[in-house]
Amino acid sequence: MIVRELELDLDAFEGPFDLLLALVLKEELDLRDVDLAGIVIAFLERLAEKEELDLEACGEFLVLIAALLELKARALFPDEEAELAELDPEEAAEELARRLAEYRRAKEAAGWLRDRLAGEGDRFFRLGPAPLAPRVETPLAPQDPEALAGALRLLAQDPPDVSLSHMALRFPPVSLFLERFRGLLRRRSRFDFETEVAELTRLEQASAFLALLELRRAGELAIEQAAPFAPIRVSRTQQENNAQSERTAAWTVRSA
Amino acid sequence: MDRPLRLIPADPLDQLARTLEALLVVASAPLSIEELAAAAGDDPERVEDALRLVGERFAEERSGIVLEHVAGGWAFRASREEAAACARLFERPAQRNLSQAALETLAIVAYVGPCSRPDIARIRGVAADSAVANLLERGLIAEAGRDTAAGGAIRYRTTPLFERVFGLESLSELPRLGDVGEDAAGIRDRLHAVAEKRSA
Amino acid sequence: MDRPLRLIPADPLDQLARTLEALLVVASAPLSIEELAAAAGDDPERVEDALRLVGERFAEERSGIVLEHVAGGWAFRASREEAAACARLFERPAQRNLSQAALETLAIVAYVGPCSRPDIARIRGVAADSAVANLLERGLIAEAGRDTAAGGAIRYRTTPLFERVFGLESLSELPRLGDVGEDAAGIRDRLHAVAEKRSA
Repeated sequence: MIVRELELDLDAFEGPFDLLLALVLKEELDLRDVDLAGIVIAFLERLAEKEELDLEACGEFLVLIAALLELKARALFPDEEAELAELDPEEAAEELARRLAEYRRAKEAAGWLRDRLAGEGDRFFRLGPAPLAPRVETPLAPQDPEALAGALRLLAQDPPDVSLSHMALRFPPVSLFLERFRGLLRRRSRFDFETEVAELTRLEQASAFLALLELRRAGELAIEQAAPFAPIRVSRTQQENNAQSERTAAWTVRSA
Repeated sequence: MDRPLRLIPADPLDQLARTLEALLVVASAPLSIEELAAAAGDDPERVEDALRLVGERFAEERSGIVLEHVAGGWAFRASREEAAACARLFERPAQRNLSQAALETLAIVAYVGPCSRPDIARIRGVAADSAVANLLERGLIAEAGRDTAAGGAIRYRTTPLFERVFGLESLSELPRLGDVGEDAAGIRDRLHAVAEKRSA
Repeated sequence: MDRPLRLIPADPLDQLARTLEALLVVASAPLSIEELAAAAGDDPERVEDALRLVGERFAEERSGIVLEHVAGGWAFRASREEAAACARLFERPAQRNLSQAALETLAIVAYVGPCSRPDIARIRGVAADSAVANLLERGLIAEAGRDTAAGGAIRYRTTPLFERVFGLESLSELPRLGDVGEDAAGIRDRLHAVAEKRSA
């Protein structure tokens, strides 16, 4: 499944995800008008059509949707900017912009390679040695034992303490939150989503939100929200009250 | 042939072309002009002239064998017309089913130059471990020492096989992409504009 | 050519000969008539006829490439006249150096003592399969029994050839690594500790 080819049918936009991304980046589409939850639901529906959990697509999707969420949050919640990132806003904007640009460039390059491969697929050449080529052993030049010591010292070198803030975005698995929410609903009939995820990082919150949508899709819980941006209340569904422990969503098993 | 006025030693180019054919048919990777010249015991300029003769003999639509300039050297391959027959007998060289993740990883290594898994993950935003393992196994990337600055993470570069599979004469043939700097500056300006609107 | 009585489709033999050339130039082992016929999608008798055409084109004194019939079937080789040039190609100066992966693997096996592939991979943070295969083939390491721990993976040790290549009388002459560990056990513990931190 290719995430950027995901077909979307939203109020503000109709077409592939890729195009939406391009329009947002070109500022021809205001993110504040785009229903990001609709994108998540479209993705989950596509995911559910598959027999197996496509982890690669999930990872790619999470990165893109997290970037969009962040952009949208910046546009919507001016006063919460300081909370949105530990970095100062200048740095955060810089970092985010650089990351989005770099990722887009990598995608562009990958697209070029894909097309090239398709065009060059009919060039066959020999991969191994020629069948009747002379076989000559090329002896190794004398080596310096210090090279061994150097290689080993490098292996014994302590890795530096790297701040994770500019390392790879790390997404906790959705399955973690599936289990956590199931556990919560076993103990309590309802909970408040915001309260439960308040302590988490934004990326964890994104995963938690995906888990929430997945559980609702599977009918394991119900979601209520009084108004846009009002707290999301999560509760057990009736069927879940009846047969709480019998269900094992295939999705969880596969994603474990 | 009679060439009474020729002052250059009488070794005809034809003979050199034959030598090159022999070298190319036994080599297991593309050979550079210098490698061909050293093995043939002739000078690079004459090798270039003789390669032209070989190229005329082994051209698409003229022969089942085709001479191509690829991965910084010269090599024989099957003509494109015979791809269907070749596909029945041989694996397509290392290129089947490259996933989107693998292609992106390959693109990053090709464009950025030697880089480590953390470098790749930083750009892609997701771990690159399985894509890197897959590309290593296919021989499209190879280890290129360790990054002494970043705690000795292994760095990777693309291989000559990568250039060969993608039909590139060299990495410089990769197209220039939109400038990251420009892109990033544009996006940053937009973010700032949003911030200003809010504080206004 | 006029073949009014032939019932087989009128695919000219020349075209088939080209297909065979393509198949033979891609193959890394001799191809039998049956293999060629299956790949070309033609019948063995016609393949034999077409091979005769290929053989005429690629014959001694006519081309640097020669079609040869050997035990396993048919293959291209370099012409005898060009044997000297081919030998020069393959006997390029033996200044072959070890790759970083090979050097690290060798350093681990030499300093830590017999280790298995999983051991080496854990310490390096990356699979060592091709480096181990390469060192085995060069005779720089050899099998040294199996790991007594679960799984019983094959362990490897350095060879006398390793000592010769590195100019050592014995392993005790390896440069001291006091900063890493006093002895093999100390070095091993240190390497494992770092590897764990790196993967954290």
